[in-house]
Amino acid sequence: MNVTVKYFAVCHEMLDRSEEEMDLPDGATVRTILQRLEEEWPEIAEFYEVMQMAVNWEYATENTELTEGDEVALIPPVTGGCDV
Amino acid sequence: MNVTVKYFAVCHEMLDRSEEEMDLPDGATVRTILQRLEEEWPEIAEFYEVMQMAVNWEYATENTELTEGDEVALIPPVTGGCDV
Amino acid sequence: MFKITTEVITGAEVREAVEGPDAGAVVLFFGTVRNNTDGRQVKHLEYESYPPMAEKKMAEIAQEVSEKWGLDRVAMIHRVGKLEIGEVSVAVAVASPHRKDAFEACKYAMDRLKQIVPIWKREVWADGEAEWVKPDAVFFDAPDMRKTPQ
Amino acid sequence: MFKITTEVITGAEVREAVEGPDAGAVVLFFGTVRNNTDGRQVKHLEYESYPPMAEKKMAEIAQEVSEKWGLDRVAMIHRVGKLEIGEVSVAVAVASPHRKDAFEACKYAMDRLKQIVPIWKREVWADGEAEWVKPDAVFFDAPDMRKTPQ
Repeated sequence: MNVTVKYFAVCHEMLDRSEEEMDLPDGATVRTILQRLEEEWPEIAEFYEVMQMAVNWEYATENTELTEGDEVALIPPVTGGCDV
Repeated sequence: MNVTVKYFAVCHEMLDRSEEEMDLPDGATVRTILQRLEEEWPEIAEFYEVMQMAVNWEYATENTELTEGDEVALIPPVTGGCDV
Repeated sequence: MFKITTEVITGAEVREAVEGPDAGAVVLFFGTVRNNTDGRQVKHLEYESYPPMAEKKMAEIAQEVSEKWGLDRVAMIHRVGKLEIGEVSVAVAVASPHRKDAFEACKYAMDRLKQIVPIWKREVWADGEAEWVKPDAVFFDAPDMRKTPQ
Repeated sequence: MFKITTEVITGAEVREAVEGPDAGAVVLFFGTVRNNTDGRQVKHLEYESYPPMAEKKMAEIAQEVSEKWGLDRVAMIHRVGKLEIGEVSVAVAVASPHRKDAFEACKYAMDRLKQIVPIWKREVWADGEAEWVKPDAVFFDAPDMRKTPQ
Protein backbone atom coordinates (compact mmCIF):
# COMPACT_ATOMS: atom_id res chain seq x y z
CA MET A 1 0.00 0.00 0.00
CA ASN A 2 0.99 3.60 -0.53
CA VAL A 3 1.06 6.27 2.15
CA THR A 4 2.25 9.88 2.13
CA VAL A 5 4.76 10.84 4.83
CA LYS A 6 5.26 14.50 5.74
CA TYR A 7 8.26 16.08 7.48
CA PHE A 8 8.17 19.40 9.29
CA ALA A 9 10.62 21.83 10.83
CA VAL A 10 13.75 20.06 12.11
CA CYS A 11 12.67 16.76 10.48
CA HIS A 12 12.23 18.52 7.15
CA GLU A 13 15.67 20.03 7.59
CA MET A 14 17.42 16.79 8.60
CA LEU A 15 15.82 14.66 5.87
CA ASP A 16 16.09 17.46 3.31
CA ARG A 17 12.58 16.87 1.98
CA SER A 18 9.11 17.87 3.10
CA GLU A 19 7.22 14.79 2.02
CA GLU A 20 7.41 11.52 0.13
CA GLU A 21 5.36 8.52 -0.92
CA MET A 22 6.17 5.19 0.75
CA ASP A 23 5.18 1.76 -0.49
CA LEU A 24 4.57 -0.33 2.64
CA PRO A 25 3.65 -4.00 3.18
CA ASP A 26 0.17 -4.91 4.39
CA GLY A 27 -0.06 -4.71 8.17
CA ALA A 28 2.44 -1.86 8.33
CA THR A 29 2.28 0.50 11.30
CA VAL A 30 3.76 3.86 12.11
CA ARG A 31 6.72 1.88 13.45
CA THR A 32 7.41 0.51 9.96
CA ILE A 33 7.95 4.05 8.67
CA LEU A 34 10.27 4.93 11.54
CA GLN A 35 12.35 1.80 10.89
CA ARG A 36 12.81 2.87 7.26
CA LEU A 37 13.87 6.34 8.37
CA GLU A 38 16.33 4.94 10.94
CA GLU A 39 18.28 3.33 8.09
CA GLU A 40 18.84 6.74 6.53
CA TRP A 41 18.99 8.81 9.69
CA PRO A 42 19.92 6.71 12.78
CA GLU A 43 19.88 9.74 15.11
CA ILE A 44 16.13 10.06 14.61
CA ALA A 45 15.77 7.65 17.55
CA GLU A 46 17.01 10.40 19.86
CA PHE A 47 13.91 12.43 18.97
CA TYR A 48 11.41 9.74 19.88
CA GLU A 49 10.92 10.95 23.43
CA VAL A 50 9.74 14.37 22.32
CA MET A 51 8.49 13.74 18.79
CA GLN A 52 4.94 12.78 17.95
CA MET A 53 3.40 11.11 14.92
CA ALA A 54 0.11 11.89 13.25
CA VAL A 55 -2.02 9.77 10.97
CA ASN A 56 -4.68 11.60 8.98
CA TRP A 57 -4.31 14.77 11.08
CA GLU A 58 -4.67 13.00 14.40
CA TYR A 59 -1.95 12.15 16.93
CA ALA A 60 -1.08 8.46 16.74
CA THR A 61 1.21 5.93 18.40
CA GLU A 62 3.91 3.77 16.83
CA ASN A 63 1.45 0.87 16.88
CA THR A 64 -1.22 2.65 14.85
CA GLU A 65 -1.98 0.50 11.79
CA LEU A 66 -1.89 2.11 8.39
CA THR A 67 -4.13 1.73 5.38
CA GLU A 68 -3.85 2.70 1.71
CA GLY A 69 -3.76 6.45 1.16
CA ASP A 70 -3.04 7.44 4.76
CA GLU A 71 -1.27 10.73 5.41
CA VAL A 72 1.38 10.24 8.08
CA ALA A 73 3.37 13.09 9.62
CA LEU A 74 6.40 13.40 11.87
CA ILE A 75 5.58 16.12 14.41
CA PRO A 76 8.60 17.61 16.18
CA PRO A 77 7.79 19.43 19.45
CA VAL A 78 5.35 22.17 18.53
CA THR A 79 6.33 25.78 19.26
CA GLY A 80 3.52 27.84 17.82
CA GLY A 81 1.91 30.92 19.26
CA CYS A 82 4.19 33.41 20.87
CA ASP A 83 7.17 32.57 23.05
CA VAL A 84 5.74 34.25 26.12
CA MET B 1 -15.81 80.99 49.92
CA ASN B 2 -17.13 79.71 46.61
CA VAL B 3 -17.08 76.08 45.52
CA THR B 4 -18.53 74.31 42.49
CA VAL B 5 -20.76 71.30 43.18
CA LYS B 6 -21.42 68.73 40.45
CA TYR B 7 -24.30 66.26 40.24
CA PHE B 8 -24.24 63.11 38.13
CA ALA B 9 -26.65 60.42 36.99
CA VAL B 10 -29.47 59.91 39.49
CA CYS B 11 -28.37 62.98 41.52
CA HIS B 12 -28.44 65.10 38.38
CA GLU B 13 -31.91 63.75 37.68
CA MET B 14 -33.29 64.28 41.19
CA LEU B 15 -31.89 67.79 41.60
CA ASP B 16 -32.64 68.71 37.98
CA ARG B 17 -29.28 70.41 37.48
CA SER B 18 -25.79 69.18 36.70
CA GLU B 19 -23.78 71.71 38.70
CA GLU B 20 -23.99 74.91 40.71
CA GLU B 21 -21.86 77.39 42.62
CA MET B 22 -22.26 77.45 46.42
CA ASP B 23 -21.13 80.23 48.74
CA LEU B 24 -20.02 78.52 51.97
CA PRO B 25 -18.79 79.86 55.33
CA ASP B 26 -15.15 79.46 56.30
CA GLY B 27 -14.49 76.05 57.85
CA ALA B 28 -17.16 74.41 55.69
CA THR B 29 -16.83 70.70 54.98
CA VAL B 30 -18.44 68.29 52.56
CA ARG B 31 -21.06 67.82 55.28
CA THR B 32 -22.05 71.49 54.94
CA ILE B 33 -23.00 70.92 51.31
CA LEU B 34 -25.02 67.82 52.14
CA GLN B 35 -26.94 69.73 54.83
CA ARG B 36 -27.89 72.36 52.27
CA LEU B 37 -29.06 69.69 49.85
CA GLU B 38 -31.08 67.93 52.56
CA GLU B 39 -33.23 71.06 52.88
CA GLU B 40 -34.21 70.79 49.24
CA TRP B 41 -34.16 67.00 48.88
CA PRO B 42 -34.54 65.23 52.28
CA GLU B 43 -34.47 61.75 50.68
CA ILE B 44 -30.83 62.30 49.72
CA ALA B 45 -29.96 60.87 53.18
CA GLU B 46 -31.13 57.46 51.96
CA PHE B 47 -28.31 57.51 49.40
CA TYR B 48 -25.52 58.15 51.89
CA GLU B 49 -24.73 54.48 52.40
CA VAL B 50 -23.92 53.93 48.75
CA MET B 51 -23.04 57.40 47.53
CA GLN B 52 -19.55 58.86 47.58
CA MET B 53 -18.25 62.39 47.46
CA ALA B 54 -15.26 63.73 45.60
CA VAL B 55 -13.26 66.89 46.17
CA ASN B 56 -11.00 67.98 43.33
CA TRP B 57 -11.34 64.59 41.54
CA GLU B 58 -10.47 62.55 44.61
CA TYR B 59 -12.81 60.54 46.84
CA ALA B 60 -13.44 62.37 50.10
CA THR B 61 -15.33 61.95 53.36
CA GLU B 62 -18.02 64.17 54.86
CA ASN B 63 -15.36 65.67 57.13
CA THR B 64 -13.10 66.80 54.31
CA GLU B 65 -12.55 70.53 54.69
CA LEU B 66 -13.14 72.77 51.72
CA THR B 67 -11.26 75.75 50.41
CA GLU B 68 -12.01 78.50 47.90
CA GLY B 69 -12.45 77.19 44.34
CA ASP B 70 -12.80 73.50 45.22
CA GLU B 71 -14.72 71.27 42.83
CA VAL B 72 -16.99 68.97 44.82
CA ALA B 73 -18.99 66.12 43.25
CA LEU B 74 -21.75 63.80 44.38
CA ILE B 75 -20.85 60.34 43.07
CA PRO B 76 -23.73 57.85 42.94
CA PRO B 77 -22.67 54.19 42.76
CA VAL B 78 -20.53 53.86 39.62
CA THR B 79 -21.69 51.44 36.93
CA GLY B 80 -19.22 51.95 34.11
CA GLY B 81 -17.69 49.32 31.91
CA CYS B 82 -19.91 46.55 30.72
CA ASP B 83 -22.55 44.83 32.81
CA VAL B 84 -20.90 41.43 32.60
CA MET C 1 -3.75 56.36 27.35
CA PHE C 2 -6.74 56.94 29.64
CA LYS C 3 -9.69 58.49 27.92
CA ILE C 4 -13.40 59.25 28.00
CA THR C 5 -14.72 59.64 24.46
CA THR C 6 -17.95 60.19 22.57
CA GLU C 7 -16.47 58.53 19.45
CA VAL C 8 -16.78 54.90 18.33
CA ILE C 9 -14.15 52.71 20.02
CA THR C 10 -12.24 50.60 17.48
CA GLY C 11 -9.71 49.03 19.81
CA ALA C 12 -6.85 50.37 17.71
CA GLU C 13 -6.45 53.36 20.08
CA VAL C 14 -5.70 51.23 23.13
CA ARG C 15 -3.75 48.60 21.24
CA GLU C 16 -1.40 51.10 19.60
CA ALA C 17 -0.92 52.78 22.99
CA VAL C 18 0.52 49.60 24.53
CA GLU C 19 2.34 47.83 21.69
CA GLY C 20 6.10 47.69 21.49
CA PRO C 21 8.90 45.50 20.13
CA ASP C 22 9.68 44.04 23.57
CA ALA C 23 6.11 43.09 24.54
CA GLY C 24 5.29 39.65 23.21
CA ALA C 25 1.76 39.47 24.57
CA VAL C 26 -1.13 41.92 24.24
CA VAL C 27 -4.53 41.27 25.82
CA LEU C 28 -7.53 43.39 24.87
CA PHE C 29 -10.87 43.47 26.58
CA PHE C 30 -14.00 44.88 24.92
CA GLY C 31 -17.27 45.45 26.74
CA THR C 32 -20.18 45.68 24.33
CA VAL C 33 -23.84 46.65 24.66
CA ARG C 34 -26.03 43.58 24.98
CA ASN C 35 -29.53 43.35 23.60
CA ASN C 36 -30.95 42.38 26.99
CA THR C 37 -30.39 42.65 30.74
CA ASP C 38 -31.74 39.76 32.76
CA GLY C 39 -34.02 38.95 29.86
CA ARG C 40 -35.50 42.45 29.47
CA GLN C 41 -35.09 43.88 25.97
CA VAL C 42 -32.67 46.84 25.79
CA LYS C 43 -33.25 49.55 23.16
CA HIS C 44 -30.00 51.40 23.77
CA LEU C 45 -27.74 52.62 26.58
CA GLU C 46 -26.63 56.03 27.72
CA TYR C 47 -23.40 56.52 29.61
CA GLU C 48 -22.52 59.62 31.58
CA SER C 49 -19.17 60.30 33.19
CA TYR C 50 -17.14 62.78 35.18
CA PRO C 51 -14.31 62.92 32.65
CA PRO C 52 -11.41 64.54 34.52
CA MET C 53 -11.91 62.33 37.58
CA ALA C 54 -12.57 59.24 35.42
CA GLU C 55 -9.32 59.72 33.52
CA LYS C 56 -7.47 60.33 36.79
CA LYS C 57 -8.87 57.12 38.30
CA MET C 58 -7.94 55.15 35.16
CA ALA C 59 -4.37 56.40 35.53
CA GLU C 60 -4.42 55.29 39.18
CA ILE C 61 -5.52 51.80 38.11
CA ALA C 62 -2.59 51.70 35.70
CA GLN C 63 -0.36 52.66 38.61
CA GLU C 64 -1.77 49.74 40.62
CA VAL C 65 -1.02 47.41 37.69
CA SER C 66 2.49 48.75 37.55
CA GLU C 67 2.97 48.03 41.26
CA LYS C 68 1.45 44.54 41.11
CA TRP C 69 2.90 43.23 37.82
CA GLY C 70 5.65 45.68 36.93
CA LEU C 71 3.82 46.51 33.69
CA ASP C 72 3.59 50.08 32.49
CA ARG C 73 1.73 49.41 29.26
CA VAL C 74 -1.93 49.79 30.15
CA ALA C 75 -4.54 51.75 28.19
CA MET C 76 -8.24 52.29 28.91
CA ILE C 77 -10.97 54.07 26.97
CA HIS C 78 -14.66 54.42 27.81
CA ARG C 79 -17.34 55.79 25.56
CA VAL C 80 -20.14 58.03 26.83
CA GLY C 81 -23.40 59.25 25.31
CA LYS C 82 -25.88 57.06 23.46
CA LEU C 83 -24.68 53.57 22.52
CA GLU C 84 -26.53 51.11 20.30
CA ILE C 85 -26.71 47.33 20.72
CA GLY C 86 -23.41 45.66 19.85
CA GLU C 87 -21.34 48.85 20.16
CA VAL C 88 -18.23 48.88 22.33
CA SER C 89 -18.62 50.79 25.60
CA VAL C 90 -15.17 50.13 27.02
CA ALA C 91 -11.79 48.80 25.88
CA VAL C 92 -8.79 47.91 28.01
CA ALA C 93 -5.39 46.84 26.65
CA VAL C 94 -2.36 45.50 28.48
CA ALA C 95 0.96 44.52 26.93
CA SER C 96 3.45 42.32 28.73
CA PRO C 97 6.54 40.24 28.11
CA HIS C 98 4.49 37.32 29.57
CA ARG C 99 0.99 36.34 28.55
CA LYS C 100 -0.13 35.17 31.99
CA ASP C 101 0.54 38.62 33.42
CA ALA C 102 -1.20 40.31 30.48
CA PHE C 103 -4.39 38.29 31.08
CA GLU C 104 -4.35 38.85 34.84
CA ALA C 105 -3.55 42.56 34.64
CA CYS C 106 -6.19 43.21 31.97
CA LYS C 107 -8.86 41.47 34.04
CA TYR C 108 -7.75 43.36 37.15
CA ALA C 109 -7.86 46.72 35.37
CA MET C 110 -11.37 46.02 34.11
CA ASP C 111 -12.53 44.91 37.59
CA ARG C 112 -11.15 48.08 39.13
CA LEU C 113 -12.64 50.29 36.41
CA LYS C 114 -16.09 49.07 37.39
CA GLN C 115 -15.34 49.80 41.05
CA ILE C 116 -13.77 53.23 41.15
CA VAL C 117 -14.11 55.06 37.81
CA PRO C 118 -16.99 57.58 37.89
CA ILE C 119 -19.12 56.47 34.94
CA TRP C 120 -22.83 55.75 35.07
CA LYS C 121 -25.10 53.75 32.83
CA ARG C 122 -28.73 54.43 32.02
CA GLU C 123 -30.69 51.65 30.39
CA VAL C 124 -33.39 52.59 27.94
CA TRP C 125 -35.73 49.64 27.55
CA ALA C 126 -37.55 48.57 24.42
CA ASP C 127 -40.82 49.58 26.11
CA GLY C 128 -39.61 53.18 26.44
CA GLU C 129 -38.85 53.21 30.16
CA ALA C 130 -35.38 54.18 31.33
CA GLU C 131 -33.41 54.00 34.57
CA TRP C 132 -29.98 54.62 36.00
CA VAL C 133 -28.46 51.25 36.71
CA LYS C 134 -27.74 50.36 40.32
CA PRO C 135 -24.71 48.18 40.81
CA ASP C 136 -25.16 44.59 41.78
CA ALA C 137 -24.96 44.40 45.59
CA VAL C 138 -22.48 41.54 45.34
CA PHE C 139 -20.00 43.50 43.29
CA PHE C 140 -20.53 46.84 44.97
CA ASP C 141 -17.63 47.58 47.24
CA ALA C 142 -17.45 51.35 47.29
CA PRO C 143 -17.07 52.47 50.90
CA ASP C 144 -19.61 54.47 52.83
CA MET C 145 -18.42 58.04 52.31
CA ARG C 146 -18.69 58.70 56.03
CA LYS C 147 -15.89 56.25 56.65
CA THR C 148 -12.43 56.09 55.14
CA PRO C 149 -12.15 57.20 51.51
CA GLN C 150 -11.00 54.70 48.91
CA MET D 1 -12.93 30.53 12.63
CA PHE D 2 -9.73 28.48 12.83
CA LYS D 3 -7.13 29.48 10.32
CA ILE D 4 -3.51 29.31 9.25
CA THR D 5 -2.64 32.32 7.12
CA THR D 6 0.30 33.95 5.36
CA GLU D 7 -1.41 37.36 5.55
CA VAL D 8 -1.00 40.07 8.17
CA ILE D 9 -3.23 39.46 11.20
CA THR D 10 -5.28 42.56 12.10
CA GLY D 11 -7.41 41.06 14.85
CA ALA D 12 -10.61 42.06 13.05
CA GLU D 13 -10.91 38.53 11.57
CA VAL D 14 -11.14 36.82 14.95
CA ARG D 15 -13.11 39.59 16.62
CA GLU D 16 -15.79 39.66 13.94
CA ALA D 17 -16.00 35.87 14.10
CA VAL D 18 -17.01 35.92 17.78
CA GLU D 19 -19.00 39.14 18.22
CA GLY D 20 -22.74 39.11 18.69
CA PRO D 21 -25.53 41.13 20.34
CA ASP D 22 -25.78 38.75 23.29
CA ALA D 23 -22.07 38.61 24.15
CA GLY D 24 -21.18 41.48 26.46
CA ALA D 25 -17.51 40.60 26.83
CA VAL D 26 -14.86 39.95 24.20
CA VAL D 27 -11.26 39.11 25.07
CA LEU D 28 -8.56 39.16 22.42
CA PHE D 29 -5.03 37.86 22.74
CA PHE D 30 -2.24 38.85 20.36
CA GLY D 31 1.17 37.23 20.31
CA THR D 32 3.76 39.44 18.64
CA VAL D 33 7.35 38.95 17.52
CA ARG D 34 9.77 40.29 20.09
CA ASN D 35 13.09 41.86 19.24
CA ASN D 36 14.97 39.47 21.50
CA THR D 37 14.86 36.01 23.06
CA ASP D 38 16.64 35.69 26.38
CA GLY D 39 18.58 38.80 25.47
CA ARG D 40 19.79 37.57 22.05
CA GLN D 41 18.84 39.91 19.21
CA VAL D 42 16.23 38.49 16.81
CA LYS D 43 16.29 39.56 13.14
CA HIS D 44 13.00 37.93 12.19
CA LEU D 45 11.02 34.72 12.70
CA GLU D 46 9.81 32.02 10.37
CA TYR D 47 6.78 29.92 11.20
CA GLU D 48 5.94 26.66 9.51
CA SER D 49 2.77 24.69 10.05
CA TYR D 50 0.83 21.60 9.04
CA PRO D 51 -2.30 23.57 8.09
CA PRO D 52 -5.08 20.96 7.88
CA MET D 53 -4.05 19.35 11.16
CA ALA D 54 -3.44 22.74 12.80
CA GLU D 55 -6.93 23.96 11.89
CA LYS D 56 -8.43 20.66 13.08
CA LYS D 57 -6.61 20.96 16.44
CA MET D 58 -7.76 24.58 16.83
CA ALA D 59 -11.34 23.41 16.35
CA GLU D 60 -10.77 20.75 19.00
CA ILE D 61 -9.57 23.40 21.44
CA ALA D 62 -12.76 25.37 20.75
CA GLN D 63 -14.68 22.18 21.53
CA GLU D 64 -12.83 21.91 24.85
CA VAL D 65 -13.74 25.54 25.64
CA SER D 66 -17.35 24.76 24.81
CA GLU D 67 -17.32 21.82 27.23
CA LYS D 68 -15.58 23.73 30.03
CA TRP D 69 -17.32 27.11 29.84
CA GLY D 70 -20.33 26.54 27.60
CA LEU D 71 -18.95 29.12 25.15
CA ASP D 72 -19.12 28.50 21.42
CA ARG D 73 -17.63 31.80 20.29
CA VAL D 74 -13.93 31.09 19.92
CA ALA D 75 -11.71 32.05 16.99
CA MET D 76 -8.01 31.44 16.39
CA ILE D 77 -5.67 32.49 13.62
CA HIS D 78 -1.94 31.86 13.26
CA ARG D 79 0.36 33.37 10.69
CA VAL D 80 3.13 31.41 8.97
CA GLY D 81 6.09 32.38 6.82
CA LYS D 82 8.48 35.20 7.58
CA LEU D 83 7.43 37.62 10.34
CA GLU D 84 9.18 40.85 11.25
CA ILE D 85 9.67 42.29 14.75
CA GLY D 86 6.41 43.62 16.18
CA GLU D 87 4.17 41.68 13.78
CA VAL D 88 1.35 39.54 15.14
CA SER D 89 1.98 35.79 14.94
CA VAL D 90 -1.22 34.61 16.59
CA ALA D 91 -4.61 36.00 17.63
CA VAL D 92 -7.25 34.33 19.77
CA ALA D 93 -10.71 35.79 20.47
CA VAL D 94 -13.39 34.61 22.87
CA ALA D 95 -16.80 36.21 23.41
CA SER D 96 -18.89 35.49 26.46
CA PRO D 97 -21.87 36.80 28.39
CA HIS D 98 -19.47 37.04 31.37
CA ARG D 99 -16.05 38.66 31.33
CA LYS D 100 -14.45 36.28 33.84
CA ASP D 101 -15.19 33.34 31.55
CA ALA D 102 -13.93 35.24 28.50
CA PHE D 103 -10.56 35.90 30.16
CA GLU D 104 -10.18 32.33 31.42
CA ALA D 105 -11.26 30.69 28.17
CA CYS D 106 -9.01 32.90 26.03
CA LYS D 107 -6.01 32.10 28.21
CA TYR D 108 -6.87 28.40 28.13
CA ALA D 109 -7.21 28.38 24.33
CA MET D 110 -3.82 30.07 23.95
CA ASP D 111 -2.17 27.64 26.40
CA ARG D 112 -3.60 24.67 24.49
CA LEU D 113 -2.60 26.12 21.12
CA LYS D 114 1.02 26.09 22.24
CA GLN D 115 0.66 22.47 23.38
CA ILE D 116 -1.13 20.65 20.57
CA VAL D 117 -1.32 22.73 17.39
CA PRO D 118 1.37 21.69 14.89
CA ILE D 119 3.19 24.95 14.24
CA TRP D 120 6.94 25.44 14.47
CA LYS D 121 9.06 28.51 14.94
CA ARG D 122 12.51 29.17 13.53
CA GLU D 123 14.45 32.05 14.97
CA VAL D 124 16.78 33.95 12.68
CA TRP D 125 19.26 35.85 14.80
CA ALA D 126 20.75 39.22 14.07
CA ASP D 127 24.14 37.50 13.59
CA GLY D 128 22.72 35.41 10.72
CA GLU D 129 22.41 32.08 12.53
CA ALA D 130 19.04 30.35 12.63
CA GLU D 131 17.50 27.47 14.52
CA TRP D 132 14.22 25.67 15.06
CA VAL D 133 13.03 26.52 18.53
CA LYS D 134 12.81 23.74 21.09
CA PRO D 135 10.02 24.14 23.58
CA ASP D 136 10.81 25.03 27.13
CA ALA D 137 11.10 21.78 29.09
CA VAL D 138 8.81 23.16 31.76
CA PHE D 139 5.98 23.83 29.38
CA PHE D 140 6.50 20.82 27.17
CA ASP D 141 3.84 18.28 27.89
CA ALA D 142 3.43 16.41 24.61
CA PRO D 143 3.38 12.70 25.34
CA ASP D 144 5.94 10.20 24.19
CA MET D 145 4.48 8.93 20.94
CA ARG D 146 5.10 5.33 22.05
CA LYS D 147 2.55 5.76 24.81
CA THR D 148 -1.06 6.91 24.65
CA PRO D 149 -1.81 9.57 22.05
CA GLN D 150 -3.09 12.95 23.19
